[in-house]
Amino acid sequence: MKIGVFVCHCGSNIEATVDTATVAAAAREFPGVVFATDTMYTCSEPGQDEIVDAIKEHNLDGIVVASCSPRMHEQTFRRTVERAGLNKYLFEMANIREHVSWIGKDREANTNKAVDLVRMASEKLMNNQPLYPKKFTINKRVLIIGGGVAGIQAALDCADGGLEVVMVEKTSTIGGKMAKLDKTFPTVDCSSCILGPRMVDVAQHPNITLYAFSEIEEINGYVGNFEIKVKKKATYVDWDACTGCGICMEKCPSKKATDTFNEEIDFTKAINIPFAQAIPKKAKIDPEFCTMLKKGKCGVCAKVCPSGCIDYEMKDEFITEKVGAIVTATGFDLFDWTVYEEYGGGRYPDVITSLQYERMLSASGPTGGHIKRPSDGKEPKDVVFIQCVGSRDKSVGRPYCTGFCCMYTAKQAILTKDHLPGSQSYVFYMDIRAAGKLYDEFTRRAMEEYDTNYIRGRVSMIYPKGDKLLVRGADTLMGTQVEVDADLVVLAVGAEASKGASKLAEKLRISYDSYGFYMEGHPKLKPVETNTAGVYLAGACQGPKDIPSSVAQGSAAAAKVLGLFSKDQLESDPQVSTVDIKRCIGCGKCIQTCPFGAIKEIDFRGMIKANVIETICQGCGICTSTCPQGAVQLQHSTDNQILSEVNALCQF
Amino acid sequence: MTLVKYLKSTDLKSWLAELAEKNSVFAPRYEGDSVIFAPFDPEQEIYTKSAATVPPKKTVFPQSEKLVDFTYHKDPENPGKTLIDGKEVLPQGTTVVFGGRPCDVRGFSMFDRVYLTKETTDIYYKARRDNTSFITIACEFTESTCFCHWVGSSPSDPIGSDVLAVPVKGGFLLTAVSARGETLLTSKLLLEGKPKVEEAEEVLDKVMENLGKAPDLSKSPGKLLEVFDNMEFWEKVSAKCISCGTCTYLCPTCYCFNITDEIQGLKGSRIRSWDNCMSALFTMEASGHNPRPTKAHRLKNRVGHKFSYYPDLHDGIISCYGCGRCIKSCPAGVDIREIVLKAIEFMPTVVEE
Amino acid sequence: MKFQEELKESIRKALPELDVVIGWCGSFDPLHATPHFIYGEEDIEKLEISPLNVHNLATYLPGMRGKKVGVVVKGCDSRSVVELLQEKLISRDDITIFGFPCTGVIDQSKVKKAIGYVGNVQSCDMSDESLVVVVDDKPHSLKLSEVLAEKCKSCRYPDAIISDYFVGDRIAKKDPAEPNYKELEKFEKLAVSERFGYWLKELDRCIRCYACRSACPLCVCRDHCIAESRDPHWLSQENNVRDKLMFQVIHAYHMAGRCTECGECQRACPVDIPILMLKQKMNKEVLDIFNYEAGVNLKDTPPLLSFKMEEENITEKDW
Amino acid sequence: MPVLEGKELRIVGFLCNWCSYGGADTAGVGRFNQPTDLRIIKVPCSGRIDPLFIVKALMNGADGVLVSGCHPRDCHYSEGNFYARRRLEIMQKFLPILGYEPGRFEYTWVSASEGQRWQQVVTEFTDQIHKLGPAPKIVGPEASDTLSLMQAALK
Repeated sequence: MKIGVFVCHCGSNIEATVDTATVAAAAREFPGVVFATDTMYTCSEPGQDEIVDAIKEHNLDGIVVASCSPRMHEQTFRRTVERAGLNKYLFEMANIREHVSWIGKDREANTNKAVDLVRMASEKLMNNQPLYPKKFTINKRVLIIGGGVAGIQAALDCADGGLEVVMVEKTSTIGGKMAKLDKTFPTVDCSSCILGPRMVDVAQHPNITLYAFSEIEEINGYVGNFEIKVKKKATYVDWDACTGCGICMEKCPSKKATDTFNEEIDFTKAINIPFAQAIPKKAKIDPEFCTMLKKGKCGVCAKVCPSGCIDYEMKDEFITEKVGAIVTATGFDLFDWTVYEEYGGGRYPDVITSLQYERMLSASGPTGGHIKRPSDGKEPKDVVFIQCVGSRDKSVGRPYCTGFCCMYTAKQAILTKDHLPGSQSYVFYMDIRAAGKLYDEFTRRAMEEYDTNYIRGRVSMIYPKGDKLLVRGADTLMGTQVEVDADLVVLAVGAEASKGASKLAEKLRISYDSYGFYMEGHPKLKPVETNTAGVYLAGACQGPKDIPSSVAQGSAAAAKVLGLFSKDQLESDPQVSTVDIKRCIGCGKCIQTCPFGAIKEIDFRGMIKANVIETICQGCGICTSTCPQGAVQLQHSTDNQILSEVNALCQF
Repeated sequence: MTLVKYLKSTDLKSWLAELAEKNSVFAPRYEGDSVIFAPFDPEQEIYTKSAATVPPKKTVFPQSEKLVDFTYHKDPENPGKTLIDGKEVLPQGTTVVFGGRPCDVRGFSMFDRVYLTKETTDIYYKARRDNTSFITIACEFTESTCFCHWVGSSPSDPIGSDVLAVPVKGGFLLTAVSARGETLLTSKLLLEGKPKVEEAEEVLDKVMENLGKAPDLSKSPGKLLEVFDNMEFWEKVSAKCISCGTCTYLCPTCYCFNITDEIQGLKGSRIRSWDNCMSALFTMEASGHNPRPTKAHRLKNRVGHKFSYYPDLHDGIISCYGCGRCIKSCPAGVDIREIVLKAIEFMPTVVEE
Repeated sequence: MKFQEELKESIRKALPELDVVIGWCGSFDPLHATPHFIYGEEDIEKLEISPLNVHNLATYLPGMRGKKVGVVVKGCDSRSVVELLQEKLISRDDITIFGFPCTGVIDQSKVKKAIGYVGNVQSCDMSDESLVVVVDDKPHSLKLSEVLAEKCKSCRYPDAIISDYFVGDRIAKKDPAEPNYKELEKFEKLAVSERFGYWLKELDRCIRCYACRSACPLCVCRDHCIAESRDPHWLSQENNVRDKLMFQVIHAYHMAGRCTECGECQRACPVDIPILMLKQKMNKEVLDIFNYEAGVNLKDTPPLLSFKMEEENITEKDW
Repeated sequence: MPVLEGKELRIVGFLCNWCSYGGADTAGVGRFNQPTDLRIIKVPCSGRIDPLFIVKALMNGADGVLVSGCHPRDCHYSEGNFYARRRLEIMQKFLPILGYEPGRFEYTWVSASEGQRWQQVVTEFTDQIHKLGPAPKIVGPEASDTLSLMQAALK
């Protein structure tokens, strides 16, 4: 093999702590290496051209690039060598940036380590084989998980693009968190006025199938051909017949059911429709509170329902859907703020969350848009907003900034003044983070036009004082202690990944961070992709996001799906296992351990042999490490390739 | 007049130590529960009672030997240009092997007919063969697996040896059987041997008596060819064979090898290592085709080679000296004598016209 | 043995339906037995059941796929059969199993050690308690318990676990309930450098004949073992102790959770390398971690071919 | 170039592509300083790691081997690390009988986001290997080559 080695300076990123010229010189001594050089930016156009030129000039048939992580630029350089006529698998990368130059300053040790990594890469390369992808047809349907604003956007964009869309929503209505909001910043336009029509579009779009009150049970398959098992949870109401008239809800005698839509500031009925604009507008029974389901007595709803759609015997139902791509838009949930003992830990009824406050502000909410103290129903005069509750706080394990609380707090302060002109709002804040179009202007309006008292500091204690709450905190700008007698305290509770996000990630085989937010393919360049082909992210499941960002990501994910589906066939990754049929003894151990059922028994001249179905194989290599005689080898990670790396490092 | 000397057992180590001054000396000793030939170590007991578990084959034909060491030299001006520099690794120095048995040592005469012919000389083999002398111990006891007398040898067969040592009371009677042997018997530790000659003859007579009568194997070459195509015969006699390499690797006359290159970085070696016709890989072709696909084919080859094909090529000489290790050490109790006799006695069911 | 005739009778009964029955018979001297392939009536008479029947005949079964084979098994051998069935390497329909109560087999190397030289054994008389071996006209009397194979001393499965014909009276399952790893535990207490040195010294005399592998009933790769292949190229053909030891680790690891400790690897070794200890170590850990013993239950899956989401006995390092 | 004499020991890492290799990248992006001894071999999944690679590395002269994969339940291939855990655990328990100290080989789980954890794992493992010192090495073809060296070292 004739190998060319390119050692990248990455500007000073690598060169500062690795002597790349020495690495290149050492590489020239390696077996098979006929050309080695150091380059400024190998990934740049001139850098790539240098590779192409060297391949032609020196007749190279294998390339090693020592630069950044293969997760960054392996695809880039594979395309480069392909451009020069080489098979793209005759290429290896040595990661001398993330794994060398960025993690240590000892230039001698770094250079030495870089030489080792290049040696490993070139030794492995000598065992590489050209690989060729296979084509397979794809199922041009897309699954959207989550019916919040990001999911809605993705669904509508895909559907408008002509794709069949399956949307699965956990609760009984789509709309997500946005549907709970009263107004949106910085325009203060009505949330349900802008979201409502999009929700209706979802319901009416001929290309969209909506499964509300449903969850993902199982995901099998791979990009282009996923098979999804959807669990339709029992609603005890035949939704095909239900007209959403609401009589059942009106007549239901069980009035103490948990109202999750209204953030539990009020109760709902055991049979309920979450809100007037719900999509689908269908009733469901909450079995925890239904006397009929619990004790077998009652049956009022069944009696009053004009379309006879109540079915107390209903069971969960499972449906299989086949799709080619998946967009996850599972959103966020609020941090459990009751861990803050200093805010009363949930003991004071007049300390509420920002989302509860939204429901209170909303004309369609339980208070009809009137701000009332939960304790006594009185209108508050002094309202204190506390920011960064479960955000930017290492002590509760939430060091990140949720990012949109500053803005909605300003909005809520403004709305408070609109609702109660005689009121006074106070905002305890750490910093005002209002980066965004018209955002900073908006917070200034809250301060300047709405006379909100912004106090820079943390609240150290809230305790009851008569029928008021004494809020004590620091004003770090003034350097003084501040005490406010508040009628109502609103906590700007931070966002965290929605409950069950990690379980879903396991089904999707995507990664998530320690907070449960899904990992994007690349923090900058692949914001809506994941490392699993055919699975995309939209909205706050990837990290806290406000509405415009969530919508933008919904559209971006849709664009990715439409792009993926613009071809009729996909190329399968050829880094799959193959069986050396002569060496296979047909013991079936690989079949037993393959997580994908990608290996099947075949009859070969009367003998049992294993056979890998290439399009199903995902390339994990469990079979290879299971096969005792090494007859099944994962291409591009064969035993000999890994052994060559081991041997390059450990030479007795 | 042959040179005869008497060596007291108590002087054995001192004598070997003298020999070890100018030669590398190998002698049998216990390693675990086995007796193997190892470099002479005065601190270890030398085992002389019976044949070693492993014959001294490796002293002339190592289990694995480097034929060539090679290095790739890269042109510093043009790394695309590589010069390969290879050097034969020829064994150096002289070796004395003490304590082999006649069957062990005579085995090399089989090798000679293959490695040292008029047409070709294997330089590696020759270098060791020429520089290795054998002080062979004649057998005082016979074992139930011994059959040297079936195949034209005997417990005191001197062929291939330089000195023959016959166990007598208190020591050995050493007889030089080659010119090189005489040079080995110059030590002052050695006493006059003539008084012991008679005793030695008695020892050897008694052994021959114990061995009993040998069957006539002269028909084996022809008979084995007759059953060549009778796979049922071979399947039955090979049924218990487990296809390991014990018989061939312990055999003093098995001389087959494999050649592989082992390379690390810019350096490598070409290696010759023992190969084993009981293994399917022995005849495996690159295409995947194997002309000896089953153990029946392979055992047929081993028996056939020793008792038919080799004698056909080399004046009827059977390529086995009856040491019996293949029987004694076979994990499955395959007995080559039994197979040969079965072939000789084999009567085809269809009588010829 | 009392039930030898009964066994012959069972074989006689079953043979017409079978291609062959594998048992044992006498070998080159009275101290040795050898596997015996019974094709017809004339072969049945030669069958002998004795403590010399060391060979695990299950070794032959995977290579005879497709044939109707009868096999006589000791208790320990039957575990190999169970393991082979469990891994679907043989088909139950093709195998007829003859079991008998086994009181243990003789370890030839112990006999050799006790007597010193056993080149010419003239006779060997065995009773329940002892054996008298005559070598070169000199009788040597040995207690059976002294020369019994180690595995037999702590045998917990003297009767075949699985059989179609069982002759003789079953011996109840013996104590102890757990395998005996005393020798191993003693070895484990040595200093690391002593352990390291031990294996180098022992493996040094390995002649790479791979009898250990060929005799192993569960080494089913046979002609395709990675010991000799170039792709994958795990071992070189150089004569070095590193590769010799590496092979033993490969064997032990490939046996992990499958090895029934029949000891054939060590018995087959022509130069008596104590390699069984490596398998015992693997088994001891398998028992510890997975509470698993190979070849006792047809429905089991070898532990390395399965997993649990929560592993009760694996405590990972806390960083 | 071998290890830096006196400064470094030879530590080989096998990391799965999806989680731990990414975690090591994340540590790099975060500029989390680490000892320089470790050399990483990337494999698609911890389930791809034949424990015999670890033995091979040690017998060929590695002083320590570190394996890292996705956290249990987070495997990109859903089950790879479950198989890996069993196989790696058994090999870890086995190695001491060959004369390799416990601690020469460790395995752990690091996700793509856990740059800091990766830094900690590398630092701690490197430290652990330095405390153990160089692993026993097999030199030369014959056992005596190594044994005599070992004896010399004891004197």
